[in-house]
Amino acid sequence: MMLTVLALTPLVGALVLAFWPRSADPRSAKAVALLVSVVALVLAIVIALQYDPGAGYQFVEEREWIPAIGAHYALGLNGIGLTLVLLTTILTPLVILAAWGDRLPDPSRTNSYLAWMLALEGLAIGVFAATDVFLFYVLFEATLVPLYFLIGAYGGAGRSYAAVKFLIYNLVGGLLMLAAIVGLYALTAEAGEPSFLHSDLLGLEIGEGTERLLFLGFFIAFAIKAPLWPLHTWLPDAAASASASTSVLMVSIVDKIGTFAMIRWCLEIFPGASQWASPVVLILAVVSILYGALLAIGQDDLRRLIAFTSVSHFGFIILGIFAFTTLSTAGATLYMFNHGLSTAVLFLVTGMMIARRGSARISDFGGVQKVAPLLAGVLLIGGLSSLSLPGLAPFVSEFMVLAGTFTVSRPLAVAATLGIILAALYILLMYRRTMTGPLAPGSEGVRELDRREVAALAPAVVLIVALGFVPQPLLSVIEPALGPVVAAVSDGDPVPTHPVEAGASEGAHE
Amino acid sequence: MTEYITLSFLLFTIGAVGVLVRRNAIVVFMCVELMLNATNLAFVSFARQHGNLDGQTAAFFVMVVAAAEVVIGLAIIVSIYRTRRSASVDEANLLKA
Amino acid sequence: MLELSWLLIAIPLAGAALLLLWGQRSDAFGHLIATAASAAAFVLGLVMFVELLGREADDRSVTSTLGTWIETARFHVEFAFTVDQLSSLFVLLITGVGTLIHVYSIGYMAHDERRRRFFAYLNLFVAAMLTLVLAADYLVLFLGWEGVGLASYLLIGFWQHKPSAAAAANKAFIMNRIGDVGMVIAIMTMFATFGTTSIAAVNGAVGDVSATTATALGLLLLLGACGKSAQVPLQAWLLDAMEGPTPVSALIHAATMVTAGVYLVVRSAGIYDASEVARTFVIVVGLVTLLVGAWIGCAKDDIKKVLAGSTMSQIGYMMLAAGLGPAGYAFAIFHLLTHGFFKANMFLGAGSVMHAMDDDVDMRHYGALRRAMPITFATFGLGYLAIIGFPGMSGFFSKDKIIEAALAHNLWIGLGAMIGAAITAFYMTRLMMMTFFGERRWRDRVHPHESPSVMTVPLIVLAALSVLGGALYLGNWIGDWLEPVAGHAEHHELPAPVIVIQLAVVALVAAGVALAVWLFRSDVPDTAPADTDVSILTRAGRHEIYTNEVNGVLAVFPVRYLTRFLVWLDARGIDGLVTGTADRIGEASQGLRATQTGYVRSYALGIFGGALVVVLGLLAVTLG
Amino acid sequence: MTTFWVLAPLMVLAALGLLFAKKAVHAALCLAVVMIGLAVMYALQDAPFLFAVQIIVYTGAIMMLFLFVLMLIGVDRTDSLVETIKGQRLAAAVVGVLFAVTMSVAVGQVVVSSTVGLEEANADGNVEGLAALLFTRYVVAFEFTAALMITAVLGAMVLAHRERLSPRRTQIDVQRQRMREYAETGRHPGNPPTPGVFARHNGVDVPALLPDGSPAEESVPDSLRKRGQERTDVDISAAQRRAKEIERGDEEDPS
Repeated sequence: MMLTVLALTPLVGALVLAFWPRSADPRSAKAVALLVSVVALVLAIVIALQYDPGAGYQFVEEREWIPAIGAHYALGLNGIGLTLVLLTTILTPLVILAAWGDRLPDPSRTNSYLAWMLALEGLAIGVFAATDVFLFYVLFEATLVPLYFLIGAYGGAGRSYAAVKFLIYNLVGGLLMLAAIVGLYALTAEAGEPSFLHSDLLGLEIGEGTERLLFLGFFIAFAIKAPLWPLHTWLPDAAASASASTSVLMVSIVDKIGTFAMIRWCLEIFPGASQWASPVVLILAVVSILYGALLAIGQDDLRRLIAFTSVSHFGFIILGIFAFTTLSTAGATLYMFNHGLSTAVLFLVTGMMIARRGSARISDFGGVQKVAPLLAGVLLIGGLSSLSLPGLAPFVSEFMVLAGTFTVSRPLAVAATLGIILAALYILLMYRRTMTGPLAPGSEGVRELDRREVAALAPAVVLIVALGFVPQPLLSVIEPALGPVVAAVSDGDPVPTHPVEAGASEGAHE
Repeated sequence: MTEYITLSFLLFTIGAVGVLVRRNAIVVFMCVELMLNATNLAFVSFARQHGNLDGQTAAFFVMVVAAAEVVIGLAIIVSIYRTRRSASVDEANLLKA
Repeated sequence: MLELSWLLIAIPLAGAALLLLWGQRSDAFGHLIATAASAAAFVLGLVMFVELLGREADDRSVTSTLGTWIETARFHVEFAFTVDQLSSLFVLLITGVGTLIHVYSIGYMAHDERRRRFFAYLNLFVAAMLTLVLAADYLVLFLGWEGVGLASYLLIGFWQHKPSAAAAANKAFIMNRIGDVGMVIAIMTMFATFGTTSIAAVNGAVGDVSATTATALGLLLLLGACGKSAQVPLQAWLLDAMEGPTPVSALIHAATMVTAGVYLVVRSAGIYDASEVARTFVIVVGLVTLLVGAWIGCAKDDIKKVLAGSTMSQIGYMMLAAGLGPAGYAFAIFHLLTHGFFKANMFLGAGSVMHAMDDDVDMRHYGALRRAMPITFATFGLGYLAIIGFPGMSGFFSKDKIIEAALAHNLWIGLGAMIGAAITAFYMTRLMMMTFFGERRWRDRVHPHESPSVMTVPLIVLAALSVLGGALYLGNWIGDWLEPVAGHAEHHELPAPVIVIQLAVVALVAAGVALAVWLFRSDVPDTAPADTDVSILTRAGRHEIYTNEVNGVLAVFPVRYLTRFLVWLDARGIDGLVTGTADRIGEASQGLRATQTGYVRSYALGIFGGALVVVLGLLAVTLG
Repeated sequence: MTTFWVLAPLMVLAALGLLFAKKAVHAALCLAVVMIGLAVMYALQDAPFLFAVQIIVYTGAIMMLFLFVLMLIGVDRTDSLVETIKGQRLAAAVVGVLFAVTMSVAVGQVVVSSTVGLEEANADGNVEGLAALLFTRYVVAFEFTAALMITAVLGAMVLAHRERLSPRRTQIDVQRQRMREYAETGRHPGNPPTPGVFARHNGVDVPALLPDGSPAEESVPDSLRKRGQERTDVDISAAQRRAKEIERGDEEDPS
């Protein structure tokens, strides 16, 4: 029941906010939203504390839903799901806090703005917890609705174009996935009882050709979501038009559904096809890394820049997933969490800059560090985490991805490593243009962060630094969950050519 | 046997083409009646071929329904005529926004 | 005590965190906290060093683990720190020189409103540098490696309002990142080959793997070392890095951080021992940088850039020595230490001069400062004597040993090193002549004065160390001390007796000095001659032998245009494909719209035609 | 068979008449011919009941209804046969011909079994046989048709009914309005004169003359006025002139 309660908490909160009187003080609605998200966070922490890393799926709920097609209402968390549920519940309060001062196109609609955010949180938790592919699909598509409205109704210029583009891209993916789900139904029905349960699908016998087709149906949907080159063009448009809070929810949480689902649904259920596709996917991932980074360098819009850095980072995540080693997949999962944090910081802090300056163009800023050193500092920390500076959280995950990939394919890993130079370029050039040099005309009005904004940013910054040194709490949860996945898609991790027992030759160089 | 059916199709086709080319609503309506009658002929012919009366029953029902339809249809034409002073189907191109 | 090595890092790190988080309320005393933290680390390091001295020679390597960093089934990294003969020397250098520079900075940065932040960054740097040298695992070393990079970035760009400073900071970080790629790939190779990245384990096992792997590791680490130590071809950032405050140049870009590459090579002795090719590359890089740095030093008029060129050149010596293998490791470290003393001394002295000259860095505006700033002149002079290798000074011993080792290795390399010594003498003498001797060429309203004692005391201490640093060589102490780490140095046959070589070097140095004194004895123009009026060598030196231009052609422009092309491609090509499809669908819909006439009869025709198609289909099915 | 071959071409011609008749009335008459032909066909095919129903319901009731409506709308209207939708007529012809050909081919394929004939089914009489089916197997459908008929009747009433948009005008209202008009315009409040009052002419299309000699336009029936068959003032004055001439003794025929 825990998971249902966790997912329902924000949904009920959203319902309450939807009917919250418009005439009431908007601050009351904000307080309710914050309270609900904090309650969800507490629940998630309780769940995390009860979680036993070695015990597979936990907090399992299973109920018949639509017996005719074998759909179940089935929830359960493994280490990967838990990580992302935690990410979702941690980020939502921060996002709501950051959205406190958002200037909406129509101020009287604050209630529904916050309601959509909470609804998105609830649905995302459901997606991460669903262990029935039909339920997963329904929730997967349902997340589009709040996001569509968040972009289309509360964004900036060009928002309706961006919202429609976002929707169409994702619906196309969803359609392919639906076709694959129908295929799965046919297969399970043929084999006996129709069922969409994850556990039932694991043992399913699928012919080679069929498996590849079904895999593609799922994978393309997730690759659009993730987004993988060349299916990425919706993201920069959406991010450039959405409010900063919406961008965080979209890139840090909802897009993670794509990579999360690649592990749970693509790798686990279609191991053969995953192996078949992995060379192409790995190359696409490397292209994503370099392409996203190069395009980020070329952007003049802060939000588009961050969106393209995310394309690059998602390339790393997908690279790690499809390298099929424990190290790289664990790194990729950890990367999802870390990227969520670092992108959240970047989007929120640039959102604050944009709100103050009234422009998102990098060339409109300059010398901001002088008037808002704290703001500059947070931007720098967010940026450094984005370029994977050791000591900050993303480095650990990025290195794990690269090292894991390196044992499988050296050329690809080396090519991906070039991304770290480009990462330094896009972050530092942006920082230099916005923050350093003489104060640009128009930038004088960029105020220092206030207490509320510090409160919204500080937890993420603290987590980024802490996880940079102590990633183990998350890793120990993630790794056991990945064992079965990797075992299914590969013949075990590549063994070092000249293994050295660590500690055996301690100080014994001579 | 075939000749009855062929006649039936011939009449049906003529009725259908009439619906397509005539613009006076009443004439269009008559063409529809012609099509219904053509099918009736087919029903009756098939009834004879199969040696039971179900076909004739069907024809009977068609007639009843056609009668009801004519009543309503003509009422509609009259009321349209009242408001628009025309019985041309082309002027009723309201299907286009 | 030795197990507490993590405290060495923790103390300055805590200082940095404290200053940054405490905020403006600690402005008044922040610099004192930072200096105290650095001094505490020095004291702790000294205690540890003494304890090491008291131990048996084979018991001087103590590794202690603070905790686990990354632990997965196959991959295991711990926060483990090793205190041994090598790292303890570095700890003393970093914290010792670091503390002196902290003290100096109290005076130097006294009027900067962001002084607290400066000290926080300095502490951060000390912590990161200590992490680098104490790390027992390459990944932890990389943590420190990037940490010093970050501190360097922050400090070079400390005066952020100057676009040139911000640009220099970016350049330094990004060029270092190129080297980091080498490091990262090297660490991944270690993981893939050995399953561990522990420094001891890797160096112990590297002899068992193929020469190709060892060479690859050696070259990749060398790439990292080139980035960090400003060696050719990744040297271009160091001269720009002089945009940072002078204490930063002294600490980071002379004494400690830039020598990290040398440390890395010595630390990875096992790898370089296993690969002749990699060692040769190290030697070549070292020799080329040595000469290039000296060349640039001869041509620049900016006092800090002359010193920066000199730093490159001296690190080239160290690299050269490190590339010689066990024969040179100890001398590389020896020269590294003495260079740390005298170069820090001279940078601080240059800072003192700039302080007096209203932050003017052009030597052509100096002249005759020896009377105005006697302490600075004296200490700088001692540093000068040390660097040119005046007999008895520390530089004499350390440089001489390297030249000897190089000669023993290969005559030509040795000759190159000797020529380098002569050029060093030339450009350093040029600097001395233009700054402290000759006529006054001061700008108006400049009134040189001696710096306050908070700045001169560190100068005096460093000057003393510059003179006495050679003592480390007494009885080949440093060679014996480092032998467990660097390996035993075989005795090589020299092409000539030692005394002959030493005399030859001294003669070359004297020639260089004499040439410079004769050229710059008086009448130095106070504006630089135009590029067209100077020799091609000078012109190239002034332009840092056109490496920025080369980098531009090879890297900057391709990336810039690739980026522009991709931006265009993304909007027109990839997104254009998608939006184009959407547009085509829209147009097709417009076309189809024409069929929706709104006339009932049109629709009826459609129905009738549809019925026909259905019937035809049925017929086709039944008849077919 | 002879009957069929005589009737069939006639029916086809009459059906084609539906396509080409300019006047709706002619189309209706053509349709009546087809229907009567069909009735005969039914009779030929052992369906006497349907024969009767066809005559009574279709030819009798439905066709009459058509004619009524035609008359309501205007019997003498002619339709323009110029096509307004581009290509409609050609497309309709092509599809129609293709359809007819296809169906004929299909019939050739489908109707292969020999004809059973209705001798057996009609053994107890055709009407009894149908009745047996209608009240047993198809009784539900039959009941539904009953409901359908009633609905249709109600529907026709609703559609044909004109909604009263203003309150009913009572005689009092009429009187008041007349008096008001008399007060405002001087229009005579009494009954309009009937045609022919004070007239020298007894044509119903000529307005009556009021006592002052002016013509009372209202005295001519509305339908004549709307058709434009009313005589104008000029006509009237001409008629008066003529009347005076007759008085004077010109014995000419006024027609």
